[in-house]
Amino acid sequence: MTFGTATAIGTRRTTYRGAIREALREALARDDRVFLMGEDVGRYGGCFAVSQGLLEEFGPERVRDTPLSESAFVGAGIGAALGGMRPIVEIMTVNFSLLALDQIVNNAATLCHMSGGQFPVPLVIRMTTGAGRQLAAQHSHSLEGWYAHVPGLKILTPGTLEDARGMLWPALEDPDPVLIFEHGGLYGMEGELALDTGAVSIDRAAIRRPGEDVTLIAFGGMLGPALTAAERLESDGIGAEVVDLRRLRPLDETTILDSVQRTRRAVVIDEGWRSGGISAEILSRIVEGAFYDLDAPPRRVCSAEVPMPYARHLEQAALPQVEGIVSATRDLMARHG
Amino acid sequence: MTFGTATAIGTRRTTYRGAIREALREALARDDRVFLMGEDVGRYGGCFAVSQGLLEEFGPERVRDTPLSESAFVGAGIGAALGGMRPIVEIMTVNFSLLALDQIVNNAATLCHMSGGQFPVPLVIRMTTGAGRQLAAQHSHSLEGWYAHVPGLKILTPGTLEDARGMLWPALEDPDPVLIFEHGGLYGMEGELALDTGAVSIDRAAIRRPGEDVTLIAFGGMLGPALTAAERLESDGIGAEVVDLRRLRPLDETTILDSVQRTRRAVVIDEGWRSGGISAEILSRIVEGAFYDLDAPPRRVCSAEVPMPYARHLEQAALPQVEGIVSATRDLMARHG
Amino acid sequence: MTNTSIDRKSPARSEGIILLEEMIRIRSFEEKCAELYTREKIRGFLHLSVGQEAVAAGVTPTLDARDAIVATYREHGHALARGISPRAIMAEMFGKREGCSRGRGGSMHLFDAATRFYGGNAIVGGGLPIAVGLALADRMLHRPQVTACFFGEGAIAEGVFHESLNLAALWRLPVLFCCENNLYAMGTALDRSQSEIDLCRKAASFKVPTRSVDGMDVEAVAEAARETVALVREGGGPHFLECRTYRFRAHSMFDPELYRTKTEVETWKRRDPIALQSARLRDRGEIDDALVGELGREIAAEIEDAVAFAEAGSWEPVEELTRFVYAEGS
Amino acid sequence: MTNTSIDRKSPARSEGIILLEEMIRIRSFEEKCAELYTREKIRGFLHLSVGQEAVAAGVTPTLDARDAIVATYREHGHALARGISPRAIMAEMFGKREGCSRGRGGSMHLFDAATRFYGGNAIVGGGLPIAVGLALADRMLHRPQVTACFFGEGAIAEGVFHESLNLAALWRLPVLFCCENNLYAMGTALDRSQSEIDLCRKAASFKVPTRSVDGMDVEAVAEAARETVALVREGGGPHFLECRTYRFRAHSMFDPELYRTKTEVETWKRRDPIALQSARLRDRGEIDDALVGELGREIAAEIEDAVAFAEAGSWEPVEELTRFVYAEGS
Ligand SMILES: Cc1ncc(C[n+]2csc(CCOP(=O)(O)OP(=O)(O)O)c2C)c(N)n1
Ligand SMILES: Cc1ncc(C[n+]2csc(CCOP(=O)(O)OP(=O)(O)O)c2C)c(N)n1
Ligand SMILES: [Mg+2]
Ligand SMILES: [Mg+2]
Repeated sequence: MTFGTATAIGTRRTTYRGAIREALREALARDDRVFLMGEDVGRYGGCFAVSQGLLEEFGPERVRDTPLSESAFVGAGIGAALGGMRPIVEIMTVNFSLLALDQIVNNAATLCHMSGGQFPVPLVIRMTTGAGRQLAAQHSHSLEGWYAHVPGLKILTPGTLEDARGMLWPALEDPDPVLIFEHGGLYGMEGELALDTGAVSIDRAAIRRPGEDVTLIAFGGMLGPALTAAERLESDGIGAEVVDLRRLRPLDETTILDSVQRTRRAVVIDEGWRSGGISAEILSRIVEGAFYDLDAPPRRVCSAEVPMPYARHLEQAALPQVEGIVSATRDLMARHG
Repeated sequence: MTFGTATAIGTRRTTYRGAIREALREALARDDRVFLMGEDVGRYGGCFAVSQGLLEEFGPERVRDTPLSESAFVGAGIGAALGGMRPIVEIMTVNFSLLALDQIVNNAATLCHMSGGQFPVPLVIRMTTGAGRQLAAQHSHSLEGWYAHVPGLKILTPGTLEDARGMLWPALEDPDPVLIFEHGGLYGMEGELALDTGAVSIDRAAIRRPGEDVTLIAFGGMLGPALTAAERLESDGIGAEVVDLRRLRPLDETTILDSVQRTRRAVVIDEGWRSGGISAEILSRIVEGAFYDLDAPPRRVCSAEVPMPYARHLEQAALPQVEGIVSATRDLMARHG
Repeated sequence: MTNTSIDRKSPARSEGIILLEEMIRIRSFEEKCAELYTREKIRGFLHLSVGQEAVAAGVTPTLDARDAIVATYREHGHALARGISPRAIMAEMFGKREGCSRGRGGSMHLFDAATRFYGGNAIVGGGLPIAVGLALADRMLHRPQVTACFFGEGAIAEGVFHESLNLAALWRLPVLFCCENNLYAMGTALDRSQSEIDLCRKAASFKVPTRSVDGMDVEAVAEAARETVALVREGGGPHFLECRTYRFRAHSMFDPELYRTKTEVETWKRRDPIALQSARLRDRGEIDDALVGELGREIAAEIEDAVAFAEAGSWEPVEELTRFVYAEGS
Repeated sequence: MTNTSIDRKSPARSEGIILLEEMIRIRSFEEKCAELYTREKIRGFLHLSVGQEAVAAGVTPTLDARDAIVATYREHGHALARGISPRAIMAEMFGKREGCSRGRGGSMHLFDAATRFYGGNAIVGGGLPIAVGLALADRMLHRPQVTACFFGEGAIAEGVFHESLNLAALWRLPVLFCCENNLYAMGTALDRSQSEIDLCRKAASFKVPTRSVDGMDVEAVAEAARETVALVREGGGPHFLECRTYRFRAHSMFDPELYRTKTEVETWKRRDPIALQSARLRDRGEIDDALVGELGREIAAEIEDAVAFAEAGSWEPVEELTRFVYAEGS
């Protein structure tokens, strides 16, 4: 596998949605074992229009509409993976993945180990995560950090167009179950992508913006707000480095610690709920690995601990905002060392 | 509600299992709205013999065997709670609760909020958690910390006979969904219980052993090992305070911070997996609340990140052990302040 | 209801007219919602039941006040027919504090304790076991109540449908399982989601008595529901009522409708339940243009009132964000 | 197999004898396991299939080597009948590295890639969608293979049973759903877990063809399985085969058996599949005391060999604890 490197052969305009669609199309074209399966991925064109056009291109065997049976079609994905295929299972929204959690946690995550290595499960599950679109308490969870607790799974959280385009292929090449969380608020995000952008490496976190004074750690839907906050902080004379975790399991602790050891201060931004979220794990890793390097206790900016309310002003109040990140960071900078 | 206080009116010998059974019996006798429902709670006598004899005493309407339908009978528990009953739903083992997770997270935890406070769900769900009995990867999870991530739920983890006996009643009086995690390895634990032991308060963590040098934080099945470790450390001249969390959501941060501010050092012991476990949350709370009081970075002693293997030596190697707690604590004490 | 309020169940009006009126109310309310959605007054997901009004309008009035209802995200009609005030519903869609869920639920999560309306559930199939539990509580408390549970045919593919029917049948609980078979689950046609498309056969495999009715004929729906609810209430155990209907509009506001033909939609529109009932009532001489005009004006006024109420409503203070995560005083 | 190895499928022996032999092997193996459990050589949960041997022995040999099997936690018989070596199985139960799952699975999680034995699943119903997926892979890869999925009647209450049957039927996938109806799920009798106790009717509600067979008659099971597997392989879509059987021993080693009477158990024991088949073969003149004695000795030796092998096995080094959490080289 070679990774697309952004050589200067030009760019094109695309969206996060379009980038994922392109990745799906490439995977389907490139490997006969790959197929896409889920509710309304075919005739409807995908709940969020991600897979639009793929049915026409690849036919109903490979772009496979399923009944409303999350447990069975995720389990069937596991079986098909065991049987030599490379299924991409789409779950419309992370909340519905709870109906398939038994299959994901009790089967996909355990089979390789339980069988003494005989039965790895090369399955990719994609799902939409996150809030911000007033979909209320049953369609707005951010559970990617929760899933990251489970050994046997790998968790990817694309927050950029490159990653939306490039993470699918390495996920398919991975012999283990990989869950890709696409943030619902990003599908419309537009930008330029190098013409030859293809697969990316999924091994490491990325420093999306260098800085010397503080490390802002984010991923997925919170990467944007973190970057915006970093810009605002710049005008205060605070140099914020922004680390994009990209993969929540396994975590790239090295990149996190390297950055924090340099900046000596960290703020973790997570759309998940605070208590027991992945933000807590990041804080713990920092404390375990860089306690003596810290000038102040690391901070968390997370969602309020509430099932997401519908009303816009309440939802926005529940979610981490740029202002909150900026003020938490300023506050942290004011702490003595 | 009055709480049983241990006045010196004598004690009796019982087990964790017996104490829970007694609590169930009391609840069924005391409140007509209470009923117990789950797989094999009746004729079989309970998978772990907890409910043995209750069917004979209270009849099949109130000790209700269900088919193997975790999602439906947990959902029915929610409905019955909404309809004015006080259901106690038993899920045999935490792993099977994953089949009902949609009902627990998408319904039980959200209904009160989604309905603007009109429909709180006074439901109690009991389940067995934990490893140590060679039940392998699909029967040995410790997911209580994971559940503690979810707003709308309350999470109890009895680790003593008193709590096994006393937590059920306040859970039933609580207007919100309360999940009680009974550690499978504790059912046989024997001890003395004051004759008049009844309901306990579930509001606060408990200091099970005072100490000045370090705080060991544990709960459920890990309380015993933590206490044993504390005794061993005593002989090294290390005074370990042992905090039993008792309730994982909401967390009693005050008791944790009070203790750590005194001892200036903490070790968290959790049978859950390390990454993203409740142990990470405790560490974060300590760092957020007592960073400047710490003499050294807090430590975690958790389960290895592996679906539980069957072989005894591997399972024991995966689980936190007294030796591991002792050595982590010693190591921590050797760190400079 | 203030000065614009209307005597909705005027005794002078026949049952047939009341059914028509309810359907028009639902239709008008939802058409207004669609308009308010494009004006961004209503946000999130909005699922309209246009074309399916005969189900909510026909079934709901056959229930008593003490009965319970569990519905889906496509539940405006059920909420209205149950008698939740259009004001409270509209305010909810606006996200206002005066909404029936205090603005926390939105279109998919209408709730009302007073009329025992248990939502508004946006997980397909998620409400079914809740209905079973409500009925269980009624049984254990010896209350002669019925729980009506509405769901789409798509939900039948979910395992929880089977678990719920089995549990209800095993314990003979008073649940009316009312399936609104509109032939599609989003873009998935019934025959691509079920190996057996005769849904009554599926229910019958749990020994649950079944009945299938033309869901475009509101009087037929009402009659079937009345008889079925009576059987359930008399201790006949759960019953399954299939209403064969059709959704005229998109699944939600984001649906390009690639999965069905315009012709198919047009064919079904010829069986518009409102048109059918109007024609029948005209044939019977129960209505004339004047009455139809009057109904329309009354309902329009009612809806304008609801919109004005919602507009004038207040925003829940942000400080109250985490209120109701746990019960008050817990 | 070393010097004690036996030609298990000796061509000289009739099919009837081979079926008998397999049942005796399973019975003897499991009786030994029970003994080893009390000696604490085997730990955890141990579920024996004593009484049900005709199912594993009858169905499994009707599959080809290229076919796949998905089973439950009560799967020793299926693993043995599939030809996984008794040594590897016994070593697994001892938790040894030489076990068929390297000691990580134990009794409930026997796996074997060589014979396409996909476990050993301890979540009731958990294996069903996996079987559907294996069959889907076969279909997409144009392999004329069958996946046999074994499960107890208790699993039929789980939603995933319905989802799986529907998916398999909808897509006409080559799955043999083999239900071992032993009348109890732990302590829950079938009629307290299902409103419809005719399980074939339940499967038929998915338009899946069904067949029910006396699960105590190994030749009847074998014949039914052979015919059904052929139909599945020929593209007839999924089939449901109910084997009516009974578990003679407790659910697991911790079961006080409060839920059934001794008389009921004794009545069923009169239909012991091993006794039935022995009697039949004697009637047919295919076996005599000498041959029965020979079979017994051969199998006893084989099992002793397996136990010795397991005893002599090694422990996976503790350093390898986290091996296989992810695939090697991933
Ligand atoms: C468990 C679950 N899976 C998927 C969805 C997304 N979804 C919302 S509505 C719907 C279609 C449901 O169809 P049906 O039950 O027939 O009801 P209808 O929309 O036709 O009224 C889907 C797939 C969901 N809300 N819940
Ligand atoms: C999802 C789930 N719920 C509960 C259990 C506990 N349990 C193990 S076996 C069993 C009974 C299963 O009965 P059946 O399917 O008839 O199989 P049998 O044991 O009779 O072979 C139960 C309840 C489980 N393993 N998985
Ligand atoms: Mg529909
Ligand atoms: Mg059984």
